[in-house]
Amino acid sequence: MVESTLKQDAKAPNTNRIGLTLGDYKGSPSTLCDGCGHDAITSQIIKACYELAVEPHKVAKLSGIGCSSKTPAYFLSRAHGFNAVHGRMPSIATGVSMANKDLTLLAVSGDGDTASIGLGQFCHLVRRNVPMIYVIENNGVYGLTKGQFSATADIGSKLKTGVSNELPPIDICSLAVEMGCGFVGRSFAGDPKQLVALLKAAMSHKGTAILDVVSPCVTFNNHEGSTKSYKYAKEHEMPIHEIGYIPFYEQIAVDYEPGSAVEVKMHDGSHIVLRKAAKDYDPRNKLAAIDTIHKAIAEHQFLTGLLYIDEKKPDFTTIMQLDDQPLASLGQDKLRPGKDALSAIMAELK
Amino acid sequence: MVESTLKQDAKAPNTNRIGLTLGDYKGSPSTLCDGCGHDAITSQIIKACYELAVEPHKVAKLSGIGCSSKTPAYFLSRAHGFNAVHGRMPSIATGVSMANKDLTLLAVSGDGDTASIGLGQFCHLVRRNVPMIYVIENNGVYGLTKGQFSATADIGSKLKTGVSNELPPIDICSLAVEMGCGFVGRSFAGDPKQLVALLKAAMSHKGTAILDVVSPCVTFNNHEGSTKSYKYAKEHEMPIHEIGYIPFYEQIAVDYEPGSAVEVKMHDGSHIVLRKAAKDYDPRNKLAAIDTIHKAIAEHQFLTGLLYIDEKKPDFTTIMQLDDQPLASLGQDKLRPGKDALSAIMAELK
Amino acid sequence: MKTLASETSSKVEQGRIVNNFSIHVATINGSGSQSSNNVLMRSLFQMGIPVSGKNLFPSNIAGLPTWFTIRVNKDGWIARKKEVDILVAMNPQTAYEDVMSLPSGAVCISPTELNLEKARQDVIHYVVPFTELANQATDQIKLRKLLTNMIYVGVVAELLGIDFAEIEKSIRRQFEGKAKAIDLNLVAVDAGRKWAKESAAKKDPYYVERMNKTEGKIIIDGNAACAIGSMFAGVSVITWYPITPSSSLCEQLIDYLHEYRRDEANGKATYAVIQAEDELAAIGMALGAGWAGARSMTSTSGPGISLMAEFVGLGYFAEIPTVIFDVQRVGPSTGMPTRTMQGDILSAYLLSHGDTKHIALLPGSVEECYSQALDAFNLAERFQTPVFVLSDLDLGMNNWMSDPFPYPEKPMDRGKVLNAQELEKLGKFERYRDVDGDGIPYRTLPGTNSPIAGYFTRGSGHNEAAAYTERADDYLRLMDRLNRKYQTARKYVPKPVIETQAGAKVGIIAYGSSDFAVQESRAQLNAEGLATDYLRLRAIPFTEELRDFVEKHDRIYVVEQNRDAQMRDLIRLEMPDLAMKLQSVLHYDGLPIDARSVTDAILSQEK
Amino acid sequence: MKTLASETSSKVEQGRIVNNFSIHVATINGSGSQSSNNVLMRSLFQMGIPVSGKNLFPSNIAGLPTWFTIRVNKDGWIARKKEVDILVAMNPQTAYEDVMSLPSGAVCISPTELNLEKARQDVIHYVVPFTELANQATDQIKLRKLLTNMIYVGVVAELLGIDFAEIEKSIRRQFEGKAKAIDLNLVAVDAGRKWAKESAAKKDPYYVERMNKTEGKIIIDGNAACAIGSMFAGVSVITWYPITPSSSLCEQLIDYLHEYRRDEANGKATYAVIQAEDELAAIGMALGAGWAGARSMTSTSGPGISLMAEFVGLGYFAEIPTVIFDVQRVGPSTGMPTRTMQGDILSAYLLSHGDTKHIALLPGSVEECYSQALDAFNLAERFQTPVFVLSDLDLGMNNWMSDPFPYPEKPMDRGKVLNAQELEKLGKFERYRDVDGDGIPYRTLPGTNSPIAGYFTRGSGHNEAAAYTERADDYLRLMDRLNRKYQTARKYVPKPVIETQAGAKVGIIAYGSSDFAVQESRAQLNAEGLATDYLRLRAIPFTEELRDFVEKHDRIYVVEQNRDAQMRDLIRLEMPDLAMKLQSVLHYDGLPIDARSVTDAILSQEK
Ligand SMILES: Cc1ncc(C[n+]2csc(CCOP(=O)(O)OP(=O)(O)O)c2C)c(N)n1
Ligand SMILES: Cc1ncc(C[n+]2csc(CCOP(=O)(O)OP(=O)(O)O)c2C)c(N)n1
Ligand code: SF4
Ligand code: SF4
Ligand SMILES: [Mg+2]
Ligand SMILES: [Mg+2]
Repeated sequence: MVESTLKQDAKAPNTNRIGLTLGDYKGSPSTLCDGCGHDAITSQIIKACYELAVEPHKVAKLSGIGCSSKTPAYFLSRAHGFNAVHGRMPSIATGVSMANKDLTLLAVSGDGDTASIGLGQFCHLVRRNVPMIYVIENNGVYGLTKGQFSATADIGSKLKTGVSNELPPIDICSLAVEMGCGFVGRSFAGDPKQLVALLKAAMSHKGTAILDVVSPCVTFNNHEGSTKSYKYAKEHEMPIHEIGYIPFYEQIAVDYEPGSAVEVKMHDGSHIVLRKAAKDYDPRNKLAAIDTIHKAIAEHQFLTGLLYIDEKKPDFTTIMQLDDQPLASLGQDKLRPGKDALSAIMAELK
Repeated sequence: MVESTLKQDAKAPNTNRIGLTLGDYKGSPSTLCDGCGHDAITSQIIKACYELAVEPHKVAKLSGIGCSSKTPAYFLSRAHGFNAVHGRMPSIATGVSMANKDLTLLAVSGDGDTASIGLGQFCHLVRRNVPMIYVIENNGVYGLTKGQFSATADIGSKLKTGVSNELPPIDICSLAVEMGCGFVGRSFAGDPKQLVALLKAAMSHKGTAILDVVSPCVTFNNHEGSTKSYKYAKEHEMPIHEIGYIPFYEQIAVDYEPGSAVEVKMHDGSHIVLRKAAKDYDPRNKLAAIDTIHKAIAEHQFLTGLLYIDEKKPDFTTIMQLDDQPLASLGQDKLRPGKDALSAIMAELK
Repeated sequence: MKTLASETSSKVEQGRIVNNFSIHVATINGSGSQSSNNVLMRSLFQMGIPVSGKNLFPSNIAGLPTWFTIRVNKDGWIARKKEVDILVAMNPQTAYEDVMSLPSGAVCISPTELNLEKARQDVIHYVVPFTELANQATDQIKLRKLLTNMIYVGVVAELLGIDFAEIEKSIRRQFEGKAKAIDLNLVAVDAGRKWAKESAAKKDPYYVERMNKTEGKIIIDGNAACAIGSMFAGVSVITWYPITPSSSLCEQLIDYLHEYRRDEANGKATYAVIQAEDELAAIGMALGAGWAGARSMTSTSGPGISLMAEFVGLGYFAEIPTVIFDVQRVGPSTGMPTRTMQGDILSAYLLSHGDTKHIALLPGSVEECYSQALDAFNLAERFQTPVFVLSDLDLGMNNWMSDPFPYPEKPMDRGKVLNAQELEKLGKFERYRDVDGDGIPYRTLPGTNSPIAGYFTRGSGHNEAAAYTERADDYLRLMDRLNRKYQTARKYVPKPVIETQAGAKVGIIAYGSSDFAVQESRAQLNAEGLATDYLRLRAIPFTEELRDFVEKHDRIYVVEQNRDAQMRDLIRLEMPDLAMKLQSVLHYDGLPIDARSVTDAILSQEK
Repeated sequence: MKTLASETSSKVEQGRIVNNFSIHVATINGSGSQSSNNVLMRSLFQMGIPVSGKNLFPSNIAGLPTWFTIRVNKDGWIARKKEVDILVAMNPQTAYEDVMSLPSGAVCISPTELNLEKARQDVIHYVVPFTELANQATDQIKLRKLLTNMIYVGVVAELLGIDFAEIEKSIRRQFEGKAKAIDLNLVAVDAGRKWAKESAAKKDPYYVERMNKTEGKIIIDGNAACAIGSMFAGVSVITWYPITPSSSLCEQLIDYLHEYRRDEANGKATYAVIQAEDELAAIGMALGAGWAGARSMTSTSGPGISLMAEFVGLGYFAEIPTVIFDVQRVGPSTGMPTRTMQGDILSAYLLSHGDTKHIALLPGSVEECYSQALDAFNLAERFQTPVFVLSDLDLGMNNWMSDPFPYPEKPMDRGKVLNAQELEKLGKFERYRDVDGDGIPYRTLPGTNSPIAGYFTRGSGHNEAAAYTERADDYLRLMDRLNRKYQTARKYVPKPVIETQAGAKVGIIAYGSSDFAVQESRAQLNAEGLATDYLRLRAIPFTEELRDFVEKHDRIYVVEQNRDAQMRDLIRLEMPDLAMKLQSVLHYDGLPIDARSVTDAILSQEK
């Protein structure tokens, strides 16, 4: 103990606004395959939380089942985490959100977890607009069960075994837009800059923020013929704009070129600045979003960036008119009505 | 017995091309509430089948659970019917389709059955493009459990109890289009002409044909404040075009005015003729379909008619490259490989 | 007939049978007869006579046969009575069969046009010109059908001698605030009354007389009682998916919460009720909320229980509190959704794959629906596990008399939860360590401001520190501790209620809604010379009293409402050495169990 | 130590232990050790020595500890051996613990850099410079790790005396068609062989010698056997959702079907395999297909079984055939997905709410995986109901020796299906009428060209004519008939296998993958002077042989792989009068059961 304190003094690590080091945002070591896209995303989640100076104990990490769903164990070990059952994390998240609206819900799922078994819960979560960050680590396969196709696998893509997929992919982003999601973004595990910016933006959104992150499975889907391999993704990625994020508490130096910009005010008072890339893209236009996504799909391209945003939609805790104090922290005085209440009820039944 | 034969001779009822009367397409008497929209749809299903001279024994009727899902008992009593569990009829349908691809699958579901509990299966069914007619009798409530909101209830609509719905509705049609459905139509239980035409068109489509039929619940959702009441629906219905249907076997006299037309060739060789209404609407344009539907929703209008069609998408029996004979009718000779096959397999394992 | 012995004996009392009969009203559902039946039942209740009302309704909204059966019994036996004494045959679809199934000497009140007189000569008929009376009562054609129902109330009331002041009072209560409806219904009752007075000579022996046995009592259904119990238990996250017969539990809870747990000024609520998209989501939300520290619950029936199987296993294994109300209906599958049964005992107890077993409470009255709802939330948090409350349609949806519910004495037991201060003192926290030797570990809630509070919850193998493990020894320790925890629960669950009689060698075991029929049956058995002791189970796992009871008796009859003798089997497994003592009385036709069936079944086995 | 008696006795044979030991290879998963282990195992097999190989792998794709354990046994005992005789400690993460858990006198082969020699002095060490050898074998750095695994094969082979021709043969088989890989692997094996020959003086007693006990035999895993059985059973609609350890059943089935049930010319198939979106959909599709007349199946594991609960109740109640393979893994919840258990006995048997009970088959070998797959489809169609086949991870995913499977003798039994001609002859059809008194009604298939063929299938109450009903009498008749049907099944399911010994007063009952361990245990018990009889269950419901067996013995041990003695309980319920005879031997740590544990548990209870 004495030694470690000494060491800390000797070479004090950088800390963020609330005095925590990057290490304080880490979790246990990853047991995923070397080079798995999911690990890259984990790093960016750690970075985003560190830079935003998120208080770890105020975060609840949620996931389903899959390689991707294991990752919450690999970041924010100080936060509570809940690795639920396959495909049904959205319902767990909804319950957590109701019980404690002050928590930041940070969820990680896979494409199988979300788009196959979990599709119904996913859609209903989005419809309710439960406030949370929902990251889909999308590799087009079931990693953990050794490489079967998920519902986001592209038509014609081939498994290592030679089996090829004959069904059209579900595009999580356009589906989310269709379901009325107020924050829809896409990124790529190999693009840390964009990813961390989108993560930060998502954390400021009050409502369900969907982030579909293409995350190659090096073991089962990283070969020719697969459109979700690193090679394919790097070649076909098509960023539509960049995001500079200005958090509420401190200004962050943005290191990319300024350009023509759309400024979006977030619920917590912070701002997202969207810079237009070559294309003129307005993420507040729902139909354009769907159109652009569909066209990109038709051209076998990933459309990345903040694809759609609508800050007006009330989130579920607002709709539910919850008490100011989290329900989980209410005591008997607030939870159990008085004797007069019971008497009144009994009187009515006489 | 003798008597009834005599009666038949005395006043021979009309018959269709295969010699069946309208009565032959009926089922047991309905036990729904008087005036329920679902009964009106039942009548049109009977009519469409009669007029198309569908062979009843080649139909499999399928449903989930709900007032709507009871209706397959009220038509085509000669056909086999399967009233499954709540929300999971799509999987039953998929299995039936694989087992016997020669059957015409005629399914009826409710909005609760499809859009609440059944949303996941619905989306995956559409994705697979299982060939079937899928009618949603949409009343915005759970009729059978006495009037709770379903996921298609409009924001702000009110139950008799005074409880009001705060969540946005799921639009089954635009969701179906988003999921890649090749036939998406909407109608109204009180519009027999349009409904029967759409039903006939759906029966000629090779793939999943989704028909969302607004079907007022007279008992629980037919009051002021509800947007799915008869009154509301009649006032706000907005037909975008009319459909004349020319079946493969016989010409049917169309009794409405001709206009500028888009002719769509169906898989079985029959044609649908779409007449443009005031608006210039092309049901083959996916984005336009989504756009038009969304705009109508924003204006609180029902967009009825054939909203989207794409005949190119291969249906699931085609994708699966099924034997020419239905799997269910294959005998041991085709199902059990010979002794040599087993020997070969055993040899490989030695 | 021997089985009618006790009824026959009361008949002979001066030819008058007072406050002891059943009325069976056959109508068409959706025809508005429910208000009439309620009025009839409440009027009797207000006269101080013990009464119960059971709705035998179809799984349908309108147009199918429905029956309402009222039991009037001066001794307080309020289970369903097997024999119908007075039939009101309003439904042409079933009238013939209804009248044919009457015992000889029963009463049949029916509309003229049904011509039921011819069908049974051994029955006392009152043939009422309902259509004519309705036509006279109103000229609004639409209302006539509805009014017919109130007319039979007038007829029945006059024949039995029900106080019309009480009828009026209950009509005013039923239609509170709707002056027009009150007037019209009073007119209808009066039409019936007049007709009966003027045109019907009293031919039957049934009468009512004022008593004082209902004073201070309430009438309530079990679902409302569960709802009230849950609210006073402090539930704050309620998730549900509509399903008969459980829907009215949450629907009534919503009303109560709206009234008592909401700030009227700003509309803010100390609860959240979520209508989920299905039962998988409902239980997921309840578990999420329980994990995050809220008292959570869901309510469902058979099909919902099946859909919850996977998640409930997670709750067991990852140790997450929540309360699941299962208002049982007739299975398997969709079964008969509007009929009653105790068919989910084994499925709930064992719910989920692998070695799982759950705590389940077994309310036997509306009062226990209330008190066990309170217990359930305490047990769920104490044992950090899903707790079932196994009610059923008969208990949940039918009207029962009860003493008013007492205000909870015990404060909420939130179980072993460590807060930030406690964690700091301890300096160390392991989520799944059995610190106290009772199998129950300590937990922390998300949001706890301490660097050591966080842990990772998972449905996969985990060790004491909540870390992932696949080690054989870790797994064994975990499973054995879960078993230890389950054994600890035996000391916390409600104990059985035992009633004894001098010299009884036969014991009866029952649970849930069978209680009333069993109590009555014991009186019948006594009359037949058979003394019995009675143990009413109130929870799984069983407590030590059960073995004592079985040991002490020569023969035990386990009375239950399912085909497969589910509870009998569980008891046999609990005490294999005594297994052969345990026999079954099974009632599983979907109708509420009645005393006569129990008595006959026991007597036939005792011979 | 007493428990080592039998092994010790073989040790003393001239200091040489021939064809009787276990090899335990510890590596990191995803490091390519699986081919090496297969090569090792097959080489032994090709030498005619009985052998089995078990993979103890993590629920993870790469980087976590994994073990492969090979049992070599001249007497044909191929269950897992509890004690490790030869450890190949390649995994630094677990090496210390691995070596510490060796019995005294065991062998440890390990890489130089792990320094294991110091940890245990009472163990025979072979310290191998693997890195050096790998560096010499190839200059492709990427390949070195992979090759290391083949180097240990060479070392082990040389030490034990495995014929290198057989090693080469199995390498050629393993890497068929990949000439480069074959060459490289041969080089690696040779490097290991050479090193062992030149630098390792044989210090241990373990040897292999050619035998003729595997001639004509095959090596196969249970999932492949189920797949082959299903194909020859004529399955045509297969639905599944990936889940360990069941995935490989459908994946191998896909391969076989592709080869043998597809028209090569036009690609048309006599089957459809659907990867569903989840298990609810998988069972729904299977039921839809079964209803429409196809032989259908699905395959899953614990969590999937839970998700199928609602639909399986529909299958029971509406009487729809399908086959459900449950390759059991460790529960509850996600549990340990890559460990083995027999934990779903009760959940499968009782699956769904209400009074349900199902037919379940219990394959005890890979051969029975094949034959019971054939049986299951016949039973499902004969009884018009879902039939479970309860395999487990040990049986399903591990390699077992077996005689080749015989071609099915019996033709497919499609059960009571009426076609159009038969219907015409009958003139009348009622779907749920018990015409034959065996509880099994007749059905028709959709598409049958007859005006009376159609009927309406529902999960709600129905009468003989398949019409909706809520009548109490209809319901009772239906439920009692379903029960009668279930009783009929007792005469159709596979009978238990019984093995007796003269004078045995103790009986053992087991089922499934416990068979091999129990057989070996009986030999051990014999050696300890305890004669036993043995009944191996092969199906639920039980057949009459079971009661006979229990009656005949003083004490019965039910050996099973779960915590809660699930099968023992079912047997107790079957014969409450004999309940106290039934005791338990439970093994539930997730590792395949071994003979020694069974023997010790029985002996300790016999004392
Ligand atoms: C109910 C259930 N069915 C199946 C499984 C097996 N299973 C575990 S992970 C997984 C798929 C995961 O795929 P995805 O969500 O895409 O995650 P990835 O591993 O690709 O990151 C499956 C099918 C399970 N755990 N539970
Ligand atoms: C698993 C399950 N949960 C709940 C129910 C109860 N239930 C029966 S019908 C129904 C809703 C039906 O609504 P919808 O599909 O819209 O049909 P409608 O009655 O309005 O025509 C529900 C919730 C059920 N049968 N099964
Ligand atoms: S299998 Fe694929 S998704 Fe899973 S850890 Fe490995 S690379 Fe990642
Ligand atoms: S309740 Fe509504 S949906 Fe159901 S039958 Fe009546 S009108 Fe139709
Ligand atoms: Mg994936
Ligand atoms: Mg509806």
